[in-house]
Amino acid sequence: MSYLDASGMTGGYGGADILHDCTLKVDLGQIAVIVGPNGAGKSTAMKAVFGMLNLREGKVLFDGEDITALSPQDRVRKGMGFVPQVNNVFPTMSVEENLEMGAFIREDDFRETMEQVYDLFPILREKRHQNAGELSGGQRQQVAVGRALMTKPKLLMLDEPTAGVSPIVMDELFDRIIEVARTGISILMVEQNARQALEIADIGYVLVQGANRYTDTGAALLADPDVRRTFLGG
Amino acid sequence: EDVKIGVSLAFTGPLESMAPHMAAGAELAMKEVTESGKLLGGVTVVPVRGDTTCIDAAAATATAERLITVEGVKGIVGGMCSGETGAQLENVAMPNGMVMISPSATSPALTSKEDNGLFFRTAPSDARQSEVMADIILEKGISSVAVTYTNNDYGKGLADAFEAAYTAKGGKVTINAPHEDGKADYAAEIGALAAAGGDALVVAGYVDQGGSAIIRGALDQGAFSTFVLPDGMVGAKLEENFGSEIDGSFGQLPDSMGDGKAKFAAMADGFDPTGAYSGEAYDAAALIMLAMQAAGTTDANVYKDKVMDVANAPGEPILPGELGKALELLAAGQDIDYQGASSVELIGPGESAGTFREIEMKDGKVDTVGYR
Amino acid sequence: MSGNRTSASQNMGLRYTLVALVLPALFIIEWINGGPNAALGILNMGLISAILALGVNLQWGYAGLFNVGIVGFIALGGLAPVLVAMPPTEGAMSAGGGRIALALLAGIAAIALAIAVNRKAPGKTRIIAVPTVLIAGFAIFRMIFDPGVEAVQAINPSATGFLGGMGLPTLLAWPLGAALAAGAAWAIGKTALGLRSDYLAIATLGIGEIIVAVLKNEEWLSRGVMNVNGIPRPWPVPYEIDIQADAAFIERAAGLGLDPVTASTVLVKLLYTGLFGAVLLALIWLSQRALNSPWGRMMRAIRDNEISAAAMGKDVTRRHLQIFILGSAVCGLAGAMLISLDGQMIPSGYNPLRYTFLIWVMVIVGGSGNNWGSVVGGVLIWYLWIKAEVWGPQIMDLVTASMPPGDLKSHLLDSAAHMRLLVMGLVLILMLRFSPSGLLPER
Amino acid sequence: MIRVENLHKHFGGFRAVDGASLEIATGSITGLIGPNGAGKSTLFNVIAGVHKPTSGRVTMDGEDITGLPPHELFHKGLLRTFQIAHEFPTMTVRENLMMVPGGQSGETLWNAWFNRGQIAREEEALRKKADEVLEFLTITHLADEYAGNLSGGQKKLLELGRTMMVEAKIVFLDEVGAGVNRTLLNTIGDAIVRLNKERGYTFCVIEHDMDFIGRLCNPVIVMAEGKVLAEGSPEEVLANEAVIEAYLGTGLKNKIKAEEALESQRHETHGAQPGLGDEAGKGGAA
Amino acid sequence: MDFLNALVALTNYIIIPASTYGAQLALGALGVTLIYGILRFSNFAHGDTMAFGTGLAIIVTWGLQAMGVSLGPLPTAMLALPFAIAGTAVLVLVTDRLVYAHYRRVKAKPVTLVMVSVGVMFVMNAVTRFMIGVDDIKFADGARFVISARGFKEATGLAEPLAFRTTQLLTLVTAAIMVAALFWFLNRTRTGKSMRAFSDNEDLALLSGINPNQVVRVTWIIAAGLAVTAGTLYGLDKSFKAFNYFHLLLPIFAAAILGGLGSPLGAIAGGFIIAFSEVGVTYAWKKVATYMIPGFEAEGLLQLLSTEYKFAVSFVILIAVLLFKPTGLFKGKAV
Ligand SMILES: Nc1ncnc2c1ncn2[C@@H]1O[C@H](COP(=O)(O)OP(=O)(O)OP(=O)(O)O)[C@@H](O)[C@H]1O
Ligand SMILES: Nc1ncnc2c1ncn2[C@@H]1O[C@H](COP(=O)(O)OP(=O)(O)OP(=O)(O)O)[C@@H](O)[C@H]1O
Ligand SMILES: CC(C)C[C@H](N)C(=O)O
Ligand SMILES: [Mg+2]
Ligand SMILES: [Mg+2]
Repeated sequence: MSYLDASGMTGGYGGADILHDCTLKVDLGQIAVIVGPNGAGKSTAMKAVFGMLNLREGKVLFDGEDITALSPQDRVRKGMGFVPQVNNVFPTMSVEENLEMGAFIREDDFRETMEQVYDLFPILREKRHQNAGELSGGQRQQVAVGRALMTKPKLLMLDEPTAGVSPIVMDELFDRIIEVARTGISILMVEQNARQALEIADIGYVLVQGANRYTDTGAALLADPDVRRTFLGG
Repeated sequence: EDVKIGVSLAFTGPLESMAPHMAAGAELAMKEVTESGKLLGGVTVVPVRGDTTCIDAAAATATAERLITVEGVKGIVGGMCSGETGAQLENVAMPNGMVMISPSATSPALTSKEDNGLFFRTAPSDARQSEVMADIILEKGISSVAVTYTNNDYGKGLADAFEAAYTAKGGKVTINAPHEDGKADYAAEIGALAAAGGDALVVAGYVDQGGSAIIRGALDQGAFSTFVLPDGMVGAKLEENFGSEIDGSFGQLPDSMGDGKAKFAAMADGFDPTGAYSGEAYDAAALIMLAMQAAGTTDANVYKDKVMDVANAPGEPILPGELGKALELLAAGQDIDYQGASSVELIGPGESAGTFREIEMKDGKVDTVGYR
Repeated sequence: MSGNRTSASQNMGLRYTLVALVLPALFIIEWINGGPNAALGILNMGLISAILALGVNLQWGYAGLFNVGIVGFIALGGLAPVLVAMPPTEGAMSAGGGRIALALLAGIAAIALAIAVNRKAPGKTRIIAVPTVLIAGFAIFRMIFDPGVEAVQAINPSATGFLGGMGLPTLLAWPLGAALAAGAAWAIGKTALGLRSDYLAIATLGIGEIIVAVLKNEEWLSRGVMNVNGIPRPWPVPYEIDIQADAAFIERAAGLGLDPVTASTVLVKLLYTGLFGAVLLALIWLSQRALNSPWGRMMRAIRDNEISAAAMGKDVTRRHLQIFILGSAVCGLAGAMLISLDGQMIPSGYNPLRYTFLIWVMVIVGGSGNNWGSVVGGVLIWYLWIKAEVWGPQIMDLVTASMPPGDLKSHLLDSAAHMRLLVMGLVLILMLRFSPSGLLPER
Repeated sequence: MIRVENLHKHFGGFRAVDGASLEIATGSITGLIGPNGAGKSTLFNVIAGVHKPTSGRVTMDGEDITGLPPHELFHKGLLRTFQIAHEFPTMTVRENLMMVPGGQSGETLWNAWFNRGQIAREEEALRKKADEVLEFLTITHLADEYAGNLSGGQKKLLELGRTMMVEAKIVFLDEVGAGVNRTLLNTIGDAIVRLNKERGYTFCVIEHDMDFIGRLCNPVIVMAEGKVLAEGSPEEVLANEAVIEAYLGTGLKNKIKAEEALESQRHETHGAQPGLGDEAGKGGAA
Repeated sequence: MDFLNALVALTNYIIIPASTYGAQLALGALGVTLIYGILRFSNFAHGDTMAFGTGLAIIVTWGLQAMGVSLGPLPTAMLALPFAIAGTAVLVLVTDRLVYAHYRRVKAKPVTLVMVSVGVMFVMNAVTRFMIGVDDIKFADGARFVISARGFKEATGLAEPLAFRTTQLLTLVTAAIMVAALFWFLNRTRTGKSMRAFSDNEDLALLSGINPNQVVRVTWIIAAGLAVTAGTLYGLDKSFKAFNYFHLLLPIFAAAILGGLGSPLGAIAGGFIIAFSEVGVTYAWKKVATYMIPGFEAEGLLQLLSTEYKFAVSFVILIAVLLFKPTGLFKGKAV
């Protein structure tokens, strides 16, 4: 059984279903990437995995345990971390406080992790006392990822972490994600910079209209001309 | 058979603490009459309370409307504040031909209001109190005072009339400034009053409202030590709040000599008979029922003409607790002169002529000096 | 998605049907239990409340302006019947009226001058020049103004003591009430509309308080706390006692099997109902048309996202001002209507709880953004406000009925009057609980 | 068309834009790139009237437009999209589009009350136009959905769609591509080219996707720390050492990608015109 | 000498009363601003929460007095305070559970919550009156004065009196302590920071493992503490009257807004500005001027504006400030 095993997820925001029998699995230390057109339900699927959506059907297993009924904050305590696509910083708190909040559930000394985040995103060190709401779009994105890393999660879920970040930062981010995965952390992320993402992905999911369309290794998906043309921009 | 009488007072709102004692007074009279079993051959008088809020004319109107059309009351004790009383009178009582006797609306403006002979009050107009107050102050040899009044028609009417009377008689008013009741803080008012100065401070307000707060501040900050206290300020609260701190302060209130007050006080059960206008409310209710008896009907359009008759001489004087006797006399066709708790004497368009009790604070108690 | 929308619209249909059934039913029950007078009395105030709610909805529901100074506009509207319909106070105009007018002109001139100086004067001199102009202007204003006021207030203070009105028909006061409120809204809007949400709210709250304070303390204008009584009724409403004395009327009433008192009081109320109903219908028609047009769409866009609306070429400031003026004018109109129903103007009665927050409750309970919602909220909440007065003590009686007599029981019975607020509060909470976006939500 | 002279925008002590001068030529598709926090969005906001500049001047066709409010700029033909989508959440997608055109006669109250006939005619035309735009963006099925319920990328499309509702002279696009599916982004790129060629729109585009920039833009302006760092054709700029260091990075993946893109652009300009209704355009909806 | 007299008059009639009033407003505004900042609505029931808590404090005080417990020169009510806070905290927590929690769940608009709080206000209003009635209640005991007017005159020989009440001193000291404690709590402690995080972005707070229920609970408890303390101090200094607490609400809101909603520092600044403007602008300068300028005999009162308009003054200042700083002095929030 996979480390994260969300299977048969069906549900939506109260109206018609957005997700239809959607399944996502990640193994320990794996990187899983979800791609798909806008509005396919990628973010919705992520929220569903994180318990921010009421599922009509399907269940979520994490480390072998059924967590379908747990609240998001309980899932955090179980070792899941999530960076949402939008509204992913605390705007009137300083960068440093944002990171501290990421470490909210940690009882140990998190200063070292914070240093690591600052090393990863040097601009954040510079702006550590500025409110996150006053940052540029890309800087915020860095804060958001940094916050999630602070949790030291066992499963890190990222909804379009590279949207709006400059190429140099994006490269580093991808490198870092590989590094993180190597330490045994599972990664589940949604990406529109799909080609780079699939390059580093162990497994890729193509979601269309709330359902799994293709599932394969990242390399295989990249090699599939159909997938390339319709979902990866040729 | 039941006869309902409305008790239309401000149970909620800024005067909510005065209303219960007034209502209790009115209901005491009704209970007395019912128990005597002599009104119109033994009807039961049932009080129906209505809330006028004191400040919301529309709500007061709706209340009066309900009392008359839904409850079917045959007379109303009320309203409480002058403004709201005018609204009930004009919009409901007059069109429906209902008698209203207010125990406490004292605005001089109500004197000249057209009322079809339906409106009476057992409290005197403020026009007279101001004269009396000016006299008392001058007799004490105080020739310069500061005045603060509660900013409503009662306070302003009283303060303005007082200023006119006092100045005409040779006194000097250093400042005549309002205070709003129920406000959070009176530091600004006290500062202004203190700066203006004067030998005494006239507080034309309410004792359980801003009036007390002003005295408290003025006293603590050493701005004034003598206070002149008109009707709204004289109540149990005054002794409770200040005790001997304001010894030497003095004032007056519509009230009468005689046993009425004492008898009323003795009858009171579960409320404060010295509460402002409590006795007046008893009298208002009594007058309605006595007039009914005199007219032999509960039809307001008929008994309205009897109110003045039962209230004034000639006839047998009636005190609180003697309503049974009065009903008997009336039934026998005899005249009565209702005195009640507040020495009722209705003049002109049906308002109390007003005797005033002069008081002084001595050893922390309200002490009666005399009547005028 | 589509399934979602149809079920929502079915839901709406149901809500409308329910409301359309319940409101008349309440009216009929009231009529049966309390007679026509009580029912019509509540209805008339309900109609005025509906108009007020409509005005607030215009500002909040359409444009997201959080105006909590409603009481001020209602009060200003209420001043109109005094100015229009009261007879002029004899001698007041010659005694001090001229001076007062002159003083007001001088005041306006001073403000205009200050604004001009502020625009023209170079940098630093401005800091000195503007306050100088203002202070000097204020001093001159007071010098002309005070004697005039004193002279006016000296005229028979217990009965008049103010300028009086123009002795014109009361109906003319309605548009004037709207105009007064609109004028004030213009001035306020020009300064304060840059503020957002709760900041605008408190600013308008303050302005409302200031307007009421002026009406309460400027006796030459409104008799202040001394109140203005006997404001004539609007055409065609007669006085009950007059028609009760009219033989022809008594006869016709008798023909209908009614006694003259009931007939006259009901007739008067019905006439008011007709007047208020006509105004309400006209306003509803205008509001609905406006809302369902590109204008309404633009307003909603502005409400949703000002920055984006501005980037899409909409002049947010001007539109805000426009709707602020319109909504306030509606409140002013209702204020004037209210005073012509009451027949008197009691400035100290304008307290924010009753004239601002209760109106807001009407709008929100009705469903903000929906004109019909406002009407329903207005009528219903007014009904509850009045009924809570009766229900409160009744409930208390019920509660205490089974209690043994004693201190607690008598204490509770004595406090029965406060059940009014308790009931009102509970009803409000319950209604919002089951319908958080109002009885008739926007969509 | 747009000329920015020595523009400064300071937040407190922080100089977000620090003396930038640049020019956007009429008819061009100018790219604006630079590291996060370089001041690109701030520059846009100042030009578009959202922020008042601390100092400096902005002119449009020689006319001084410094500090004009956004709604006036709109009527001068200057449109912009937001980096973080600013939709009208309680209005449907179609309404979001229909509200855009200025000077609708139904926007005055008088007409709204008493001139329904004319309004109905105008609305009909607007509706048609809105539906065309929706179709073009491949989100026709969302026409009646509330804009607040759209997915992140869909909101971006709507942002772009609004600029297509009117005849704009110059359109500022702040990262239209972020979060948009690459296939669809290609379509958007084609649309931009087409609007530029056929309707004569001038574009200024902020984007971090070098693929996109390389394919579309000429010239490209690079900002860093509030100033203009470099300017020139994509080839020049992408080869610039300073730009590589500050922005592209030595990961080289991007550089390679950019070169590939340049290659393909060269092909395309010789080859067929990208069209609206072609294969790629439909891809996004799948 | 005259200069001293002028100074004493100013202190006695402006500085001391306005600071006390300012501190009372500030404490009230802190509660309002906290709830606004974290739960994101303007809580109209705050005034009545203050009234309820004070009522409770009074009842406990009576009990303590009956048992013969006293605090010496300090009012017994200070001992009753913890009990009253606990009781009020229970009340507001129950209210939250029964009422507000639902609206948070359905993500109701802030204005709906405001209206709900109006409903709660009505209910609490009645509950308070059931509990303690409508009367004016004086419950201050202990020493009345730190410096009494007469004592001061005798001691200094000055013509002007100066009074400083125990309750005033108590108000100022307690306010200072509470404010400092709140600052420390919000900016330094984990729970405090998690509350700010929650106020910033509720969803993200969940994703950081912050327990929303705990944040809400703590917020209400602190708000109850502030409300009861403010209400009791106010009641000690003036007197208790249920009705007055609604009116206290308006200046409290004005203070919170003036300082910037959600900003504790702003609430404090706002409270003092409102208090000083009310008292200062309407002060009659006659006395002070007579002392300061020898030989000067004032005709009028030298009053800038009469006290009728004191409320207007503070609002004009409020609006003027907002025109330059649209979200208050300390950059408040806006929902
Ligand atoms: N309101 C503000 N207050 C203070 N600093 C601000 C404010 N807005 C932006 N900044 C700062 O200005 C700088 C430029 O921000 P801007 O949004 O213009 O960057 P950008 O070039 O658009 O970056 P990105 O590519 O990440 O969107 C950033 O460092 C940011 O922190
Ligand atoms: N809060 C919501 N309420 C109702 N519908 C929603 C809501 N959020 C999203 N949707 C709808 O659900 C569908 C899937 O949205 P989702 O955000 O999951 O897409 P996505 O795959 O993440 O797209 P993108 O790449 O654009 O972010 C869309 O059609 C959208 O309109
Ligand atoms: C209850 C009373 C004190 C009312 C007051 N006499 C008035 O006329 O308003
Ligand atoms: Mg998404
Ligand atoms: Mg940007």
